[in-house]
Amino acid sequence: MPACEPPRFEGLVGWRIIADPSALDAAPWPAGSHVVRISPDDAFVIGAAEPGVPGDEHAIVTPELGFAGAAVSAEQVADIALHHIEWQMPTGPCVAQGQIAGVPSKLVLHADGSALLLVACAARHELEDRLG
Amino acid sequence: MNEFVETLLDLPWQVGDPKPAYDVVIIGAGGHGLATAYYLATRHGITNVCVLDSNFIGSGNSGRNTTIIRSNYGIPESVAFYQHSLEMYQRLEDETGCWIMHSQKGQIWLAHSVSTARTEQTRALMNQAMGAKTDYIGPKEIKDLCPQIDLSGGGRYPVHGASYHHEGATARHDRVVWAYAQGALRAGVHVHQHTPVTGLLMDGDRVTGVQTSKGNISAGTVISAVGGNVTTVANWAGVRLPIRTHALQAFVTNAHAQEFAPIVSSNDLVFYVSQTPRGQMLIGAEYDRFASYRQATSFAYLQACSKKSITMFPFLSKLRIMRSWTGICDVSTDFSPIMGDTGVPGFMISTGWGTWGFKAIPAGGEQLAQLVATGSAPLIEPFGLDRFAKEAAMADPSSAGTR
Amino acid sequence: MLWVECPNCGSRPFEEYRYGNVFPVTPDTITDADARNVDYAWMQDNIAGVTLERWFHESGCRRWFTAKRDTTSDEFLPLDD
Amino acid sequence: MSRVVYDGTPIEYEPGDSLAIAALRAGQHPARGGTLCLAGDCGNCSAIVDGTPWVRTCQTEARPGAMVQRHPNGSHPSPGGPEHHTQVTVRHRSADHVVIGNGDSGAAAAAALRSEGHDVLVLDEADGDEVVGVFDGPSIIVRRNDGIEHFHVHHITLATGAAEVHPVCPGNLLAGIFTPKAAAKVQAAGLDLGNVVTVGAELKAFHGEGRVSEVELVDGSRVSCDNVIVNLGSAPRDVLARMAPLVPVQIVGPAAEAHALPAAPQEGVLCPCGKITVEDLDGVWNKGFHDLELVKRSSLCGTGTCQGAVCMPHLRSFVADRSGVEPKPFTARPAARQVSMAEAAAGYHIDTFRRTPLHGEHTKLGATLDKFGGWFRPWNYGDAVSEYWAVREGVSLGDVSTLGKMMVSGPDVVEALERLYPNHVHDIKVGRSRYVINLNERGHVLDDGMICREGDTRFLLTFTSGGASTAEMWVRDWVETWGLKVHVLDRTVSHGAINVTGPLAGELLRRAGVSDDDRPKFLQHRHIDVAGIPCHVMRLSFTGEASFELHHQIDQSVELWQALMELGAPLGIKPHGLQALFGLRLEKGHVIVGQDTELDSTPRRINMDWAVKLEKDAFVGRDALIRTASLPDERRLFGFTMDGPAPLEGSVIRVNGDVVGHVTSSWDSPMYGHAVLMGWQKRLPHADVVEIDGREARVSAVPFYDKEGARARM
Repeated sequence: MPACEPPRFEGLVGWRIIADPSALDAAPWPAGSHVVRISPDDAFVIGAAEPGVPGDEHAIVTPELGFAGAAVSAEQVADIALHHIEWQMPTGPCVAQGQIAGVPSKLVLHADGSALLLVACAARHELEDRLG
Repeated sequence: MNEFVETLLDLPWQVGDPKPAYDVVIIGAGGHGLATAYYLATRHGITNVCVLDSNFIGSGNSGRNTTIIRSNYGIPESVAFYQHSLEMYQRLEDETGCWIMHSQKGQIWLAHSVSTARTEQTRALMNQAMGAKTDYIGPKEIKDLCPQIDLSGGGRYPVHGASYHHEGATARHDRVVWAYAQGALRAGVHVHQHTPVTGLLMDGDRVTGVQTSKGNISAGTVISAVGGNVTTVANWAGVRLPIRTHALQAFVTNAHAQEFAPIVSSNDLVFYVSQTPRGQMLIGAEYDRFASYRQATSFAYLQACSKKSITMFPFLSKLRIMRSWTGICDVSTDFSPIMGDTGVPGFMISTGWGTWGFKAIPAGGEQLAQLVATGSAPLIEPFGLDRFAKEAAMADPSSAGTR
Repeated sequence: MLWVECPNCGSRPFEEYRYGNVFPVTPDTITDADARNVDYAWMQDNIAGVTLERWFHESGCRRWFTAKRDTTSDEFLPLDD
Repeated sequence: MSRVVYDGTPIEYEPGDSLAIAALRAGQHPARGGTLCLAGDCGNCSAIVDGTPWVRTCQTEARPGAMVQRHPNGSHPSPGGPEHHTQVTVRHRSADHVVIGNGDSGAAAAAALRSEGHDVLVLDEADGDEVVGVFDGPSIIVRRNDGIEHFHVHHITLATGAAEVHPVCPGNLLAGIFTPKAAAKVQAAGLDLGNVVTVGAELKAFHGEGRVSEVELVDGSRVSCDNVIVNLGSAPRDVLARMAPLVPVQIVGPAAEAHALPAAPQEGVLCPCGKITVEDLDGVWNKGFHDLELVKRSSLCGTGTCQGAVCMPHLRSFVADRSGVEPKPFTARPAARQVSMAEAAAGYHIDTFRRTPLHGEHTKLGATLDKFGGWFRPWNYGDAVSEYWAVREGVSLGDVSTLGKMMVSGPDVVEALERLYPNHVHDIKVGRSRYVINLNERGHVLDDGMICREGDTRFLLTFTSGGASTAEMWVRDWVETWGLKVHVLDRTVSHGAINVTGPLAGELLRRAGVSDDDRPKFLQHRHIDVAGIPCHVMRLSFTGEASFELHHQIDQSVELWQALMELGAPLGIKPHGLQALFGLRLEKGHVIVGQDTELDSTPRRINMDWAVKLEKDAFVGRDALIRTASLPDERRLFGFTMDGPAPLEGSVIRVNGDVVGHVTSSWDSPMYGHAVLMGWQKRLPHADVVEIDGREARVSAVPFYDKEGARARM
C-alpha cells in the first residue's frame, strides 16, 4: 500500500480565463503566476492579480475558487501513479488530466517530477479518501 | 454422466440444401427466429418455412445472454407484452416436452436513493396494474430473501428498498433455442445452419427472397430475426432503422453450492447477479456506451462489474471469475423492441432487443407468427417501426436499456 | 479496455469519455422533408466499419473532438486518412 | 518446518512447495483425484484456500498457516458467508517488451530482444506472475499473490509453451496420475513416486480404489504401480492469443507449433470439471448436436473451471472422428488464469459523489442527505412540512449550489443562444433573465433553466442539477457544430448558490444590507453584496414565493449561509430540503425534467408550448416540432387534485378501469389539506375525472397555488 504521505489539499485562489487560443498563447502572464492550461482556450492562472488577455475582447476572465490543490513530491507522484492512475503518466513539465482514483483530477507536473495535484473542491473529499 | 446432459432433445435435421422457395424465410436461427418458425408451424399450420443462420443455431445473442425472464417494465405496453412472454415461458416445458431448466427465482431490483426508490415504486405500481406480480419491499424483506446482501452497500450505497418481481425467472438459454428448433423441425420447418444470407431479392420495392451462400431462395415473406447486424440486412431492403449496435458483456464465476436464491439487480449501481442451475454466479451490467460490432471482452468491464457486485455482496469478493463473454446487441433509439412490418412489402423485422431479448422469445415469436398468418398482432402493434414517424415512441424508464 | 486518444490530454480509458455518436447522414434517396426529419431525429447509420464520431473528454479537458474509428475492430484511425 | 492446515490437519511443507506439492508430500491428492499437470491449466488440484474456492493449489505457494480445504465430494464448494472483502492492491506499470513465459522459448526470445537493446520484462507463473488476459492497449493483467498489476505494454511475446494432454479413459479420476512435467516437479521436490509406471498411447484404463494401483494397456495386460506418468503429447497453450485476436502478439516456441490431436477418446471422463464422459458426447452427437460449439453447449464439456484446457484436444478429436472434419478450437475468453472478484475490482471506484460547499452546514443542522444527480443534497432537515411553511409564510434558505451554471461570451453568442433555445434571446435586456427549456433534435425536452444577460455579448445560463454535465456537452457540441465564436465556461462546481425564498425574503436581504432599490425585481439579476459577500443575485421563483438566488464564490458559501441564518433568526428562518421543495414547486405546477417528463416529452405534452417560439428561424428541435405539431398526440401531462392522503408517486391513473398513465409527482398540500398531483393521460379523450389509487381525482388547472403569480413578484 502507499508508502507516502497522502496529499494535503487546500483551496486555491486564481483566475480562470477562456479566450482565443492564440490570445492565451501570447498573453503576458503576471510575474510569479502559475498558468495551468486546461485546454487551448482555457487557462487557470494561480498566484496573480487579475490577468489581462490582450487580443480577445470577449475573453472570460473570472475568479476561480473551484479547485483544491496539493503540492506533491516526486515520490508521491510516483506512488499515486503506481496505485491510482490507469493511464500512462507523461514526464513534466506539463499538465496531465484525467481520472486519478476515479476522480477527475489534474497534475501540474514540474521538471523535477514533483507536481501540483488539482481537484474540484466538490470532489476533494472523494480524492482524499481514496489517496489517504 | 452429468446431470445437465441427460434429457437433451434431438434435432431432426433435414438433409440437403434449402428448397428454392418457401412461404416464409427467416434470417437468423436464434431464439426469436426459431420461435417465430415454431409458432408459424404449430399455431397457424404454415410449415413451408425456412430458417437460415450464418453459423450454428443459437450462435448469436441467444447463446450469450444472461437468461433472465422478467416482465417488470415501466410502460403498460411493455409490461403486457413481457408478462405474456413470461407466462408462455412458464408453460414452455409442458408444451414442448423439453426441460429448459426454467426456474422461478424472483427478482429484486434495489434502490439506493430517494429518487431510485421512487423509480422502483413506480415500477411496482405499474406492474401490478398490468398484471405483473411486483411489490415494493423494504430492507428487512430484502434481507430475508437474500441474506448475503450488505444492506449498507459498503457504507456508500445503503438500500432504501426494492421492487420485488415475484415471477422473475431464469431458463437455460441454449435449451430454449433447442426446444424451439426441435419443435419447428418436427413440424416440418427447414433449418439450415452455416448458410449465410448475403443479400435480399427485390422486385421493385418488394422483397421476394434472399440470396444465400447456397443460392437464391424466394419467399412470400422474409423476416429478419438477426441480432447485431440487423442494420446491414435492413439496408438491403432500403429500410432505415433507429438502431445502434453495442457490445454487451457478462461473466460467470466457478460453480458453487446453491445458496443464492433470487436474481438481484441494482438501479443505481447498474449490475445484476444470479446463480445459474450449475452453481455459477452470473453477473452482468449495461452495454458498452459506444457503438461497436466487435465482440471484445474488456478487463475494465470485469473490474467495474466486480466492484459493484462485491460492494453489495461481499461474499462474492472471494469467488473467482471463470469466463466472460461478449455479444453485440441492437439498441433502439427509444430502448424498446421493433417488431413487425417495415414499410417494405414482404419484409418484416424483429429487432431492437437492447440487452438481447431472451425474455421476449416466446411472445415475440408468437406475435410475429400471428402477424404473418393473420395480419394482426395486438400485443406488438405499439412496437412497430412506424411509431417513430408517428411520434409514438415506446420510451420505457424501466427498461434496462435506458440507463 | 478501449483507449481513446484525446487531442488535448492524451490516451485515456474510454470510461473518462462520453460517446457522442456519429455525424448523422440522411440518405439523398429520402427526399420528403418530413421523412428527412424523421430520419435525422431517430434513425442511425450504425455503420459496421469506419465512422466519424464525436467524443467528449469528460474527466479531462471537457472538450469535444472528432475521431475516426472502425466499429468492427474498435481501432482508431488517423483523421486525415 | 512450517505447516499449512489441510482439511483441518496441519501438514508440513518444504520451502518453495506449492500447496499441491505440500499435499502430495503428506500423501494426499490436493483435490480428490484426477490427473495432475501442476501447470495451472486444469482444475484437478483446486481447493478452498483461505476461504477462496477453486484456487489452483499448484500455483499457490505454501505459506505458514494457510488454510486449505478440499471441495466437498460430489458437490460444489459453498460460495461463502457474508464476510467483508479484503482490499487488494493494484499497481499500474508499463513495459516496452513483455515476454510471457520463461521456459526455453521465452528465455531465448527475451535474450534475443535484450541483445537488440530492448528493455524486456519476463512474466512467468513460476515467479508468481499469472497472466489473466491480454487486452486492448495493449495491456496485460497480471495476478500476483500480493495484488494485481495492470501493465501498459508496447510489444507482447507469448512463450506460454504447450499444455500436456490429460488421459481420457476409465479410472482417470483416481489419484496418482501425473503428466511427465508434473512428475518431474514432484520428483524435483524430493518426493518419491515409488513404483512409477510411464505409459503413452497404449493406455486403456486405470484401476484402483481412490488411487491408481494398476494400469491396463490396450493389449489387455495390467501393470501394478504406485503412481503413473502419462505421456500423451501436448497441445499449444495459446489461449492468451485466442482471447484477444486483434491485439498484436508474437507467439514463439511450442505455443506456436502445430500439435497432432490425441486419438479419438473411446471411454471415460473427458471433462473432469463437469464429469462429462465420452458416452455423454456420443449421446448429444446422436441427437443431432454436430457443431463443435453445439457439442460443447449441449454436453457442457469445456464449460467448467478449466475452460477446455483439459478436454479441448479430446473434444476436437471426438468431433473430427465423428464428422470427418477437424474443428477449430472454440472461442477463448478471459480469464486465462482466474482472478477473484476482489482482485478484478481492485483500483475501481464506482461513482464520485460531489458535496456542495455547504455540506458541513447541512450535517450540523441534522439534514438527511441523499444522492441526487451525483451530488449529496439535503432531503429534509427533519420536518419537511415545517420547512414548507417557512417558505410559504416566512423565509427559508435552500442550497442550490448544484445548479448547472455556465458563462458564455463571444461575438456570436446571441446567434448561438437563439439557435440553442426555442425561446427568444436577443430581446433579453442586460440585467434581465428569462426561463427557458432546451430541446434535443427530436423536439424533446432535455432540461430547463434560466438565461441571464450580463452584457451585449455575455450571458449566464443555468441548468438543472442533474442536467448540468450534459448541458455543457450540449452547448459545446452545438457551438462547435455551427462554427460560432462563443467562449464557454462551466461554473457549476466553482460557484455556490443559496436560494433565499419566502414572503420575508426581501426583508432578510434588507437586513443583509441590500437596499430596496438594489434588490432585483422579478426576473432581474444584479451583482451586489449580500451580508458583505459579493453575490450575483437572480430573482426568480421555483417555490412560488419571492426568491433570490445568491450565486457566489464557493469559498464564501459557509460565511454567507451562516450570516443569513443568523440575520434570519428573528424572522423564523429555516432551511428547506428537496422534499419540501418538490412539494412547493408542485403546488406551482413546475415540472421537474426527468421526473415529470419522459424521454420523449415535447413541450406540447407538458403544456409548455408557450416556451417555444416556432416563428423563430431556427433552433434545435424546431423541425421536429413543426413536423409533429399536426400529428394526433394523446400524451399529455395534467395536474390533478384529490381528497385524502396523496397517492404514491408512480400510482397508475385509470379511466373507466383502463390504465391511461401514472402519477409523476404527488404531495399532501399543507396549504390545501388535499393532495396535489401531476401525471400522464396517454389516451384520448382525456378525462376530467380519473381514478387513482381506487379514488377519484379531478383534473385541475396548474398552478394550484397563486395562479396569477403575484407572490413571486412580491
